[in-house]
Amino acid sequence: MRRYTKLAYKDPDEILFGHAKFPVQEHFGIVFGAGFVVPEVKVAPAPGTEKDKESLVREMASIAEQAASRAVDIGLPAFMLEQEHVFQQTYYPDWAYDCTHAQLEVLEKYYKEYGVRIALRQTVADIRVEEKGGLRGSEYDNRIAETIERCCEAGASDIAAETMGGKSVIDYGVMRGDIKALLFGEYLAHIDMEYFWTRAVNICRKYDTRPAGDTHCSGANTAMFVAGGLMGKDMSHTGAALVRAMSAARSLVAVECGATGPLKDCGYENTIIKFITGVPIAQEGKDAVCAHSDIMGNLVCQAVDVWSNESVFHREEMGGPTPAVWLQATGYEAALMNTAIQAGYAKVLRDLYALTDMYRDPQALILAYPNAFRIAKAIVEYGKDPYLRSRAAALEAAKIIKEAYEAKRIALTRFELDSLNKFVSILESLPMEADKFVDECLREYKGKIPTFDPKSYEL
Amino acid sequence: MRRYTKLAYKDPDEILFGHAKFPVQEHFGIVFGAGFVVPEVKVAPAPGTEKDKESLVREMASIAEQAASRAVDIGLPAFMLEQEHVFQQTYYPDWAYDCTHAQLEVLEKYYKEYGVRIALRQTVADIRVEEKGGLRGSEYDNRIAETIERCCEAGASDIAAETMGGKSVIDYGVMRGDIKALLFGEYLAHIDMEYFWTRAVNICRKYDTRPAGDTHCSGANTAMFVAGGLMGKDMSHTGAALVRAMSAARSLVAVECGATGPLKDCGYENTIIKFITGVPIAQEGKDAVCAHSDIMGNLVCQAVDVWSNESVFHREEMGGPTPAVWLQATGYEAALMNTAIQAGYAKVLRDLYALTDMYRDPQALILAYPNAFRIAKAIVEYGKDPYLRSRAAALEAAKIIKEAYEAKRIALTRFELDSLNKFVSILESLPMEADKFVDECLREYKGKIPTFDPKSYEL
Amino acid sequence: MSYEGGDVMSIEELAKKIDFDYVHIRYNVVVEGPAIKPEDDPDVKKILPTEEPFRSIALAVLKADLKGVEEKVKEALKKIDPVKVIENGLGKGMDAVSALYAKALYFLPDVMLSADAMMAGVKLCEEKLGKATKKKGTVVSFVAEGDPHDIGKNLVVMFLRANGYEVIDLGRDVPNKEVIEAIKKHKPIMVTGTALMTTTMTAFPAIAEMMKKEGISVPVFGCGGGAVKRDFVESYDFSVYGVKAHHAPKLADAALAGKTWKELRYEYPKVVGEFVAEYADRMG
Amino acid sequence: MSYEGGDVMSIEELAKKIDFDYVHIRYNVVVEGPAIKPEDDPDVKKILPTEEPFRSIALAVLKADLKGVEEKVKEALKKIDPVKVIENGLGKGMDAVSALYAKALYFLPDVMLSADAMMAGVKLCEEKLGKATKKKGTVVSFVAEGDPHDIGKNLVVMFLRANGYEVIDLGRDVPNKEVIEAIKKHKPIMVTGTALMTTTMTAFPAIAEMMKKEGISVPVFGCGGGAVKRDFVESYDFSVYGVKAHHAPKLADAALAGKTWKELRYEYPKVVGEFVAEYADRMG
Ligand SMILES: [Zn+2]
Ligand SMILES: [Zn+2]
Ligand SMILES: [Zn+2]
Repeated sequence: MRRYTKLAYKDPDEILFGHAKFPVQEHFGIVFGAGFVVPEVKVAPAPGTEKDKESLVREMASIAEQAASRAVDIGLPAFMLEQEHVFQQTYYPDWAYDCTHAQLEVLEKYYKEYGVRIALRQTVADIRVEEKGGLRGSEYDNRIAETIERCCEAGASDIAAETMGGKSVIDYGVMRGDIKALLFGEYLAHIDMEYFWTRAVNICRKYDTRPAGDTHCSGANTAMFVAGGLMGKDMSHTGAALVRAMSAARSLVAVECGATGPLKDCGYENTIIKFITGVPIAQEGKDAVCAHSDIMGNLVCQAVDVWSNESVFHREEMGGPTPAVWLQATGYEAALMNTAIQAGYAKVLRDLYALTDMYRDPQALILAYPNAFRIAKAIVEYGKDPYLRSRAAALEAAKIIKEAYEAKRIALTRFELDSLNKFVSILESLPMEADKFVDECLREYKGKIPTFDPKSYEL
Repeated sequence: MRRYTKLAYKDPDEILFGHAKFPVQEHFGIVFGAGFVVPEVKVAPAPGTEKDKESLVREMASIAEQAASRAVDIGLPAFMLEQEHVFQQTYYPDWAYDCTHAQLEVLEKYYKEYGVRIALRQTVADIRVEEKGGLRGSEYDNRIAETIERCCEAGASDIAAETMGGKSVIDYGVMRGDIKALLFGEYLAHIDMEYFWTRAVNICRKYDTRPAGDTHCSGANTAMFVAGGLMGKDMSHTGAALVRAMSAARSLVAVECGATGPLKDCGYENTIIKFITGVPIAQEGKDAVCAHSDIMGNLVCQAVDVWSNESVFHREEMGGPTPAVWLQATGYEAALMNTAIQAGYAKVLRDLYALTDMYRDPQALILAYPNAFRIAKAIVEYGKDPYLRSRAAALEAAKIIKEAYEAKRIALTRFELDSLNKFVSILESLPMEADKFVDECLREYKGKIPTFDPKSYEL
Repeated sequence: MSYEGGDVMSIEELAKKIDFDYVHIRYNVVVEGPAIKPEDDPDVKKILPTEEPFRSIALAVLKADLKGVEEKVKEALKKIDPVKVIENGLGKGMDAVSALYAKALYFLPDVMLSADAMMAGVKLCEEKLGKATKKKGTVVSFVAEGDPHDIGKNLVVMFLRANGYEVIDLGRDVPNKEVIEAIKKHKPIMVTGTALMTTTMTAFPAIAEMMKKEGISVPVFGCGGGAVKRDFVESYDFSVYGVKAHHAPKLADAALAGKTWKELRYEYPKVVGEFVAEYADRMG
Repeated sequence: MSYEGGDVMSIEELAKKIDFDYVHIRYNVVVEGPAIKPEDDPDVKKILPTEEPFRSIALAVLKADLKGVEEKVKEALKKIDPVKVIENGLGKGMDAVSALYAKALYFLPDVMLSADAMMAGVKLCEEKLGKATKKKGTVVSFVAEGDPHDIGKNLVVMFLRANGYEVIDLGRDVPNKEVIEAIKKHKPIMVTGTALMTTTMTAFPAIAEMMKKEGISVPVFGCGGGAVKRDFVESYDFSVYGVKAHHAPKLADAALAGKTWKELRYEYPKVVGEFVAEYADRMG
């Protein structure tokens, strides 16, 4: 387990879409972060197709075929197909094997016939239920490990996941705007991430399958969704921004365990992690409108290597089946970025992407690459201490927002400003020793959160 | 009726998204082509809502509310809502009035409460059936005029249309790859456009409603759809490129009759018309994937003033109702362009948009702004002669493709190259006098195309 | 910042050139009115009792002052019937909070902290009474089998409890037959089911079929976000598409007042009393 | 080209810097094999008759040589039965054209021009016979009421006629009851309906209901593009979602061979003999 105590980039201006310090090669002739952006498409299987294995395998092959045939029809040089597992695909490892195999068969046919470069990402589902058997050693937990192995055997290009460690405490913190609970949840997430990814990396290394990485979809994205749009009244956007900053420290653990990237699309925190590790990253934004809204549709392109549509129903639009329609959308945005790279204007386009959302919302502001650099630096300064690095990330994010507010670059509502000040004062009043903080939190939250199981985190 | 014999722009480099020589002001504080790009959303009413007036009015108001509430939730400064009439909305003028009024009531509420600048475009349906009562004076024809008036009375910001004149001959030409029939169809379209738009402009001028313009959706887009993707086998992409070039001469007629723009989104030919007239233009491309595919998703942004999603089913995505989801997509692309304008990099982004598709396909190549400029010039050289200017547009487009092919900038299949050469030789062999050409065509096609009614074109 | 096309300004310098009003407008700031004290809000004024000690109890709930609520309730219970303390004091405070939340003058954390304070007061009243106070009704809540997302369910449970409902919370990964058993056992006035994925939401129609077989007909507040959408929820019986967690108690009240699940579908916006994009076509 | 950020290359200069293989690949050029004469194609070789005059008639159709077809057919009719000239000569030529079109070695214009040539030959045969030759079967085609888009219908009609079917073309803007009357009158083996809009395609289920009331059960090839999609077409009876116009004759052949509309739905890819994205889940 490697800890990062310095950044992979010396200067914020070095980061750029389509370029990673450590590009990743996967079979079918594809490389990520090697000077061009690869589009990604992800489609949720139609309701009912999960009724049995044959039906789900047919559904998976049909999604792959619809995407690949459109890719060649509009001239995309390369693409990634990601399949986020439904419960059955992870709970039954042989379903995972057959579905992965069926998709690879289709993709290989197009690779051989047209030469289009292709990757297949299998994202195992975190089906563990903390309050039913805990996060370690339960039947659900063991099936996840088996399924990762079966996907590797079937030839998946890489394995990703969106683990749920710390979710019960984070949900509590999101609902109450309780920054201490949120920080404690991120700390717990670090512990579970290390458990999950040490195992996942060891499995993948036995095969030609990359351990890709994790996102804090179950934490930072939950905060983002509860925060909602500008008129949202459930979570302050300044609070959601601090959770996003902390989530970078948590998602970093996958790479510390040996994950190579491309980090997964839901990780809006990935620019921060790229500054620390130099690995390629997937992102989602203005082409993910069918999956969920966000308030930084352009900014997330700034350092992207794999541009995703996140998710969409598997059905037909007037323009064709959704796998075809959405690979065309992400394919054309990736094409614009690749044109900019070739023409020598990538950094100009990067800055336009970032500037478009930088002052639209505090959540975008802290992720704009010059600010993401500052948060990355704050994390590596306490690189060895999951508690202090998460706390430092939140405080640096708060500082960034306050500076912009005071310089009148961004306007905030009272709710946004008051909650920001409240969070900062709480964070600054916390002890500097992890174990003191943990004891305090166990006492305060153990009784209040029935689904929280300290044993799952060896506490 | 004004004919254009010189261009509004002296140099191709002058054209740019968000800027028109003759910006257009509409109520609710919105201006098009005045230094920023306005996003547009258009949604098809759900199947069955057309069963009666009340149900369609409710559907229209619901689409407006879902779009406007998302616009304020993600901070869009302005947007256009377009409603393409279904048959009943044009056939029953009072339906048109009530639907328009209901949408304006919703939009005005948001304009007053938030200050978001809004335009409502009503696109009347060309319900005329050439082979049943002809294009002039039929019941269908009269209802269109009444409906335009009722929309103006209800306060629509502007009126657009997609007229079908010449469609029967053009369809025949598309199916057979017959460039002579296609040219004859474009000539017929000119005649019907003059009839339709002289009347439409006169009606609009009695109200504070702009006569916006027309697109050759029923001709050039039919050719584009039949041509399909790269692997299409129904119409050559070089043929579709020539039809697109000719369609600019035809769609120009709306402006010659007094239309002000913004010209309607389906007009991929609009860049050419903007060079000639300087009016603002709507366009659709990479955000129209739900409506149809195209092979120039980025290029069409090069000179856009109103960026549209073309159309989508009215239903729910995971990310929300489609009016909200798709205004977010077009809104974020418009935001990127507005950032580029403000930052002084608009021309860089314009060139990246154009370069991304310029050599993807002949249809994109001829519309790339430096080439669109050449086609515009070819049209105004014969500005007063609908036949010669259409023919000149096609020949100039063919020249552009041949030059790029010979310079090895674009690769063509045998089908594309052979059909291009065949079309050029046919076009060059045609008489230079319109009436000679028309007589030849009447003799050749009148018998073969049962739905073609020469009287509808005063022939 | 240098790039192949020659020197270019840094992003910070570029930002200074930009008039961001052409790019985005933070409408939340534009429409934010002047700050006023919660108790001065016109709707709150209509709700808050004038009589003491009910007024100061309600105000303590409004201010989420848990200690203050406990002190004032203990004081009041010396001479006032616990049920009155709940209905005229604690309940009124929570109604005021809901009114401010509806107008986005209060936010979810305020609602949660006020609910904690109110529940602390209710607990004292119930201790005085020697038994739980009569709840408005019982609701069974669950997350579909195989679906890990439960923050939606937790929010629904909180809003229901804060509005006087007893909630049987079955938790996550709940097999369909456990839901049926809970309905038969607790005879709820409403059931809430949450799911977020295309392949776990299929539990809802399965449960509807089982309910039919068992002759049970109770409205199921099928709420989701993610894959669960109105057209899906209305494709099988008993179900009403729930859009926001804070709508749950309003629907429960309407169910209590005799509205059938079919009526709830068509009167949703009126029942919840606010604009709902997903029901925009039934705003009439 | 100048812009505020300093001088920048023209778009032409920029284009020269770009390796477009990172941006797009024209796969149609990549996979285009060497040019071969149509008659040298292996599939065509299997189809073309060896016996004269059938071989040269078929070749003339293959080359869309209308004059040549007329001459050769007139010649052949002097001693050969017109039905044989059609089946062994003209028909074989059209089969060869369809084989090349399926492999994208022939294109729609080639198919149309060959069909014109073939029809010219069939006309001569029918004149010799003194009556129309027996067609494989009758198909009724229409465009839904209020929908102006009819190029789809025209392509379907052409492909059906080119493959030996008699087509009753009702044209555009056809009221539902006119479709029912035409079905009752002509007793077709199949009906094709096209529409492109969400609000005109509603004619299809309405027609299905009227067919049920009249006790008619004939497969309706509901083809569209635009709003007409498989999930909609399969939401009512009798209908099969038609994806490409050239699929129509293959479905007609299958209907003729006794396939029900339900079977056609599930065997679509096999019946049309090619990959169809919209039926990818039934490629089985
Ligand atoms: Zn995710
Ligand atoms: Zn995501
Ligand atoms: Zn159109």
